[in-house]
Amino acid sequence: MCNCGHDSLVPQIGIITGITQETPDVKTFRVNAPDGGKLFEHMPGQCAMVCVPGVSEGMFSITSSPTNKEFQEFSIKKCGILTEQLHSLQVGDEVTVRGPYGNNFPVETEFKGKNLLFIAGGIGLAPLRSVINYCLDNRENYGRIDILYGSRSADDLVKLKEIQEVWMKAPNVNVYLTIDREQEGWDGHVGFVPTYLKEIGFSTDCIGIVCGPPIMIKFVLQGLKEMGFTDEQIYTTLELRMKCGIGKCGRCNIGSKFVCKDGPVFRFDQIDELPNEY
Amino acid sequence: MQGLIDRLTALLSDGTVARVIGWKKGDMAYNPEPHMFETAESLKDFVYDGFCGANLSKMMIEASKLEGKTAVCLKPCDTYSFNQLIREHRVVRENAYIIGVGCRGKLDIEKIKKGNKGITSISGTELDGSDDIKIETIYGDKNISYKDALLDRCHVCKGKDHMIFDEVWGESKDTADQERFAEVEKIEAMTPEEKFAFFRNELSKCIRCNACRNVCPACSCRKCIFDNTKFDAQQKANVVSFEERMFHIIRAFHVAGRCTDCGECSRVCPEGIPLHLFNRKFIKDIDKFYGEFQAGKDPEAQSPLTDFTFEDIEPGERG
Amino acid sequence: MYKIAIKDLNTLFSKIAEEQELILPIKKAGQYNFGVYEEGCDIDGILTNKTVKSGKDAFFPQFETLYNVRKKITPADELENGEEAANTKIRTKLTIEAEALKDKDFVIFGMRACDVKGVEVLDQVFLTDPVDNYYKARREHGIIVALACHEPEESCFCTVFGIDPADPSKSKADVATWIVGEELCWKPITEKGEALTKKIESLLASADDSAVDAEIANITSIMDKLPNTKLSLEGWGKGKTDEKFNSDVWQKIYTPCLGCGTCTFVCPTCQCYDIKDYTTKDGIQRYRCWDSCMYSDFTLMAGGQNRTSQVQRFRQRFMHKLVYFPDRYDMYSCVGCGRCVDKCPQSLNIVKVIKAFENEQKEAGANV
Amino acid sequence: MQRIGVFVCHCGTNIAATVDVKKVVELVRFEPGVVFADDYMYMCSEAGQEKIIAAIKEHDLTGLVICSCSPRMHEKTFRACAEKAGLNPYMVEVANIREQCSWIHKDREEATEKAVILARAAIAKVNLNTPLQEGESPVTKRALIIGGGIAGIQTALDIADAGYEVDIVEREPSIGGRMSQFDKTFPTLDCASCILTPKMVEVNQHPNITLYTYSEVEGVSGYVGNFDVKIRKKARSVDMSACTGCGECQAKCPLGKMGKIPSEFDRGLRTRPAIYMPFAQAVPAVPVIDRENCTYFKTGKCGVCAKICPSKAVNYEQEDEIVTVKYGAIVVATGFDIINLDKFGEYAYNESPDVITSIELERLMNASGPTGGHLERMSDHKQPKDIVFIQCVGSRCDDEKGKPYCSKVCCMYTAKHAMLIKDHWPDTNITVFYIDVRTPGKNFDEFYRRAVEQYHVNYVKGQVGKVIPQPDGSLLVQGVDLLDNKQIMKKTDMVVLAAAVEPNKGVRKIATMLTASIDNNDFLTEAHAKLRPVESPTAGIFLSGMAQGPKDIPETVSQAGAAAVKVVGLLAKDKLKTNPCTAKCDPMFCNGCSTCANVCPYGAITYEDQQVRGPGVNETRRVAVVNNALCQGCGACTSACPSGAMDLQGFSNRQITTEVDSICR
Repeated sequence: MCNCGHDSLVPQIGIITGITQETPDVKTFRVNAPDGGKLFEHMPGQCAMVCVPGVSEGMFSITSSPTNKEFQEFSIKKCGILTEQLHSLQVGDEVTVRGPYGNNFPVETEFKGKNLLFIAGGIGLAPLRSVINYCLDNRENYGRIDILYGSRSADDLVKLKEIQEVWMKAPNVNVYLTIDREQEGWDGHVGFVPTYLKEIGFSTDCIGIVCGPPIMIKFVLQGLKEMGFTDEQIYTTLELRMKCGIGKCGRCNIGSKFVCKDGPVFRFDQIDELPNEY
Repeated sequence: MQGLIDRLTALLSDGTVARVIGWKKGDMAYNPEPHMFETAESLKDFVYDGFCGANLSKMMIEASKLEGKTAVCLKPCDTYSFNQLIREHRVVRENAYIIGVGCRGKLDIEKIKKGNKGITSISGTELDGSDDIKIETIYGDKNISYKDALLDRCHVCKGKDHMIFDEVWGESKDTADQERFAEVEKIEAMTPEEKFAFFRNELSKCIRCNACRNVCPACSCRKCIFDNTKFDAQQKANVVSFEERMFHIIRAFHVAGRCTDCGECSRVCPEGIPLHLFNRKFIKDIDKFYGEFQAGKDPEAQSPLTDFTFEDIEPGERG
Repeated sequence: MYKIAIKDLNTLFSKIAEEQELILPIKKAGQYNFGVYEEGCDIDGILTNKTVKSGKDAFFPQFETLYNVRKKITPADELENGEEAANTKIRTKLTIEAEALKDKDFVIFGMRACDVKGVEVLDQVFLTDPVDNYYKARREHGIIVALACHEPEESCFCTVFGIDPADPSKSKADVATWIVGEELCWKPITEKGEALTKKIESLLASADDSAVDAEIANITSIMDKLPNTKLSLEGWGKGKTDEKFNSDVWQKIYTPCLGCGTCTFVCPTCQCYDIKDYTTKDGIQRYRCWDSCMYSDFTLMAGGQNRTSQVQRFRQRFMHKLVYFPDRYDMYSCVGCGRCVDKCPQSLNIVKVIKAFENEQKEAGANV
Repeated sequence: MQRIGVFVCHCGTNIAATVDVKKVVELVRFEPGVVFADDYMYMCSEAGQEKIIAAIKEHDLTGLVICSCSPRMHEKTFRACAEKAGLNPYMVEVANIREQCSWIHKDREEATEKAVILARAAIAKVNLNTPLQEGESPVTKRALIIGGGIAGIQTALDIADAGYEVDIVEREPSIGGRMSQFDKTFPTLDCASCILTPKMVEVNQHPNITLYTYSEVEGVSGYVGNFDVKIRKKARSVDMSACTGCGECQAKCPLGKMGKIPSEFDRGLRTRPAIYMPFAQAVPAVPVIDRENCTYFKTGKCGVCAKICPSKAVNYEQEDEIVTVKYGAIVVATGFDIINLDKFGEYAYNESPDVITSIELERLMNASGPTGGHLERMSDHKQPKDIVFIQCVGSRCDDEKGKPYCSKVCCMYTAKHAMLIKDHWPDTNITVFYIDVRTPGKNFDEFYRRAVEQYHVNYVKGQVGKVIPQPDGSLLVQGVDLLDNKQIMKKTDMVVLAAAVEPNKGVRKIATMLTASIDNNDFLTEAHAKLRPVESPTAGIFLSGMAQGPKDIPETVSQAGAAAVKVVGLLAKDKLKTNPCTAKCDPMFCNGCSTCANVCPYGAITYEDQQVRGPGVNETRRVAVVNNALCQGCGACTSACPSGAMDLQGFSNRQITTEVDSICR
């Protein structure tokens, strides 16, 4: 499951080789093994524990696609002690990383040959970006790709450059961007993601993949169901407090499932079976 | 006890109170649990006997936020804690209906269990019970005197009077038959090395379960600094043995001048650490340096450590 | 089957301790707890008294270092060729030194059948993929000498979970022992047990297997008389999540819970842990320590989720023991040792929880 | 993480001689957050500051650590310097490697190591610093002077002359204080009332000054620039506007003739009526009725004064009046009294009327005094031929009955008394027993020498052990002459005691209301003994005169002027910058227990019900609120708060523990 040597709890050293300021509070960190190359191989949707020694450790989804053979990326929003420390790091600084952990989006099974609809809000794009880029790099395996992405403001859209220069130009891909409130210099759509979703009115011949703040997920899910989507057609990725990442420390369980080990990717019909405690 | 249940039932029925905090019959002879009764019918499980040692005043922090009055059964020593909580604005007096329940000292099950395994029943522990209690075990029966099975804290009883109450039920008895500070003096008389060895031996048993803190009515912080990620004090285990001692010492400092000496910390410690000794040492010193002071005796009284007065000596002055 | 006079136990213990670490119940400041045997430690009464904590520490210690991170700060001008100094003048280089795994045998004496079952529960968690090597190393090097119960207490209810306190040879122990009169009967069960027995054979006398039969029969009959051994687990176990999770019984019974960790820390099967950093003079020590699902900060995230109320945390613990764990590993993670029954500051415990649900069912049945 | 610049100062050789400055620079360079480190000969100099500013700009610094002298010296300098470069001034920390390091260490290696440790602690702290903003509060342009003696009078006049309104609150019926009781003043021997009375009149007539005599301060709230003061104007029973000060009432008061009420002003050496002015030149020249003694108030009978008052000014119905006034600054000039001599039975003060205090002697020698200025013994009204002065009665006293300090004025006034007596009655034999004669002051020693050399006053170095009244009416003084090492037994006619001065008894209550600190002797404490001698540590409270410590008239007057300048400096501002290093409550963790409010010496903490929102919390609850203008940043609340909800901005718990951690590392 994980290719760590001594024990799954002992990390590797990762060196930060690039930092991009995405939005005022989101930075994307490029991480390499100290001697170059990637730390490990992963699948879209998987996570890793990133740690600033002496501060703390946190589970972050790997934003880069496995098809990227050079490095891994993590898009991280500043919201606590650890993320603040991460944001103060500079290129050349070292962190520790262990993983990859958890399951992945079924890109090689259920998704194959299907149309895909990605719906993301704010930093929720981070886990989906890995899937989107994976699908774009294996374009022939998937049908139509629709991406609906929204944020509080234009400044809070993560990876905007990549969206505009790569995703929008890719064949058979439609990108819909929206921001919550009117803003000078923004001539795109304005409105919340769930509302925009209904306005566009996607057909149900696809798989929905949703990630964003809990409140957005709730209303997107409602919207999709109204449109005729079934639970089996919708995927999301969950986040709970994690310490070990390997289903042992006892924190991130929902019923008998561990989000770190059995998740983080769940189909909504699986979530329905779990006790309501997330 | 039936009289008390009848009275509580009446209070609930006539709407004086919306609920009752008391003790619920356990599944064994000696394990009643603190409980919030919300219906008159549920009071059939109410119990009040020698094993109702728990200090219920802390439960009033949450209960006094609820709609309507809450009747709470407090023993004389519990009322000190309640007063202290009033002083710290942690309970609302108006939302409490205090039944000062009588007390003839509470029993230490650990003492009873010593040499009495497989207990199936214990009788004679009620307030109006006998001087001897009868213990039946699967290995045989035995009588021991009520007095010999008292919790240590009852031997230094603060007195039979309730400091605050709306009504009193039952007779109380001052069970003090030992010098309050005798234990502390014994430790004071030790050499520094002996003291260190004594506390190291005791505190090395600590499993950091936090029962002492969580049961303590003075430890009523919404978020204890030991649980707060804002500070680096947060520890669940002792990285170095220094810390296991620091937890209890820091806690003693935090409750200094506020601890009423209710003894719950020592009663609940699963490892039997005499934690009250720290607090009692503080109390003794406060008495000595600032004059006799009993926290919780009077919620209006000035407290020696947490009230600024202009008579306070400025640092660097003689005195 | 072997035997040794109880009065000679100290000789036996020091003989064992000569060759390997020996962990056994020790009386310290009035309490019985497992600890390392050393000359002169107080072993009075250890055969018949229940330890406060189970012996799980021997395999899963309350505190253990996982690894150390060393920081080396290198000035920019000393960086090797090609290394990027970025816009700072200095760079911090990290190295990780994993803590060595246990590599020496040790003996743990005096675990009861329930404690041994507890280790079996831990095995499910730590020895399944991905294996916890720290635990595994201790497990491989640990030799369990189990002791049959002699005076079961009223809080005991291990038989409810199919454990036989009278006959530890049925457990996963390496050696089973019994108190028979003034003697301790000793029976190796596994190869590890045989090897240990060989080392101490000179101190043992041989005995007949039937020597312990009467003791087993006696204990079994005592167990029958204990109040909690009749407990029914009906309605618990695999697949009962929905039914139990949504019950309103939790709300009715949780109130006295202090949210302390006593029950979890004395429990032989509780295995939740925290991973934390400790900054030392020359680096950062990463350690793991026991944690408790009863604590308010256990699952707390920056956003406030989840299990924010004590009733949710209370439910989690018992659901985990009696439903989630069976769901995942096909066995209960309660072994009926009764420690939580003895130690809960508020006299709340798993027995009362099971009984409360039983009563609820009875009342519901009566109302239908 | 911050980008920190560390600047290590040589301070000439002050630091560099003991600390290896270059080594400190090399070692701190690798501390977390440090991106630049340098040293310089004088960091506080123009050139040093330029260096700092340049580095801030070049290296994009977000925090500074200056390793130099005490922050008391130059923290302000370096903060201003940072501000010049666009950095928030509170991102600067000073590591004191001079007073706390180079000056107290001899070993170079040890000192260097300690300097590095101190720097590390400061670096660790700066890493957690956040920019702080100073707030603003308005200033009420009116000052209050508590006490109407020479100190209060002078302060009031100076402030009023600068154009600001001033109120004086005086407890007695008239202003004037102790000085008005004196006869002559040293070292010039001019008449006290001749120089004081004009000032009193000036105060009374000054358009910017309001007098509240026979009044007391009852309560103070607010903070610097914005005090609210409650003043109780005690009922005089005489209408101030109607009274002409004719004095008829005093003359006719039946109690005046009965001689039962001792005059406070004359220290009990004569009596006064129940309706009275303390002395002839009283300001205001309006009598008061002493209701405790007045027959009308005691029995409802008499009423003579009201009947004879030509202007119908007597009003028995008058009631105490309480006014509340806003002030920007308050000056405490409550003055002094002499100690009670009950504990000094050996001097027979309570036994013999001929043993008197110096202040009583002043009254006896004063032309308007009880004897019309004729020096006589109170026992037999005979003029004393032999007088013994005893110095240091209760001053410089090691035991509990006296005071540890020197009263400062006694040596001089005793010399004055001796010379005045000799001037009038040259054949009077005068002996002065002293411990030391202390005469530091302009023309002081010359003054004292005149007493010895010209007037032949007999100065005996030694203490008096006992004064024994003799049957013949004389006094036997038993003393010791330390220089000749012999016992002295001496008969004398009069003994004058130089009793120790002590702060006025009322000052404790006043200090409590003002949250101004007082020392063990009840003298008000200065913000800094040397550099801020006329300010209290409590902002907006100033000190004038004897309330701060023993001093003579010229010193009192100069201090009064200094206090006035400080007040004017404050009142001249339209807005005050408030110290941003104040306590702050995190409502998420606040228990609402009031412990912080109970320990706050400044009354800066109140409680209110607040909507608290946070992870898992959304409720209205009681939380502490800090008034930033009142908070002095003392930190008492932060250490008392059990849950760590109270934090001092700029000195947060985390910052302090981090500093400690880095020192212990």
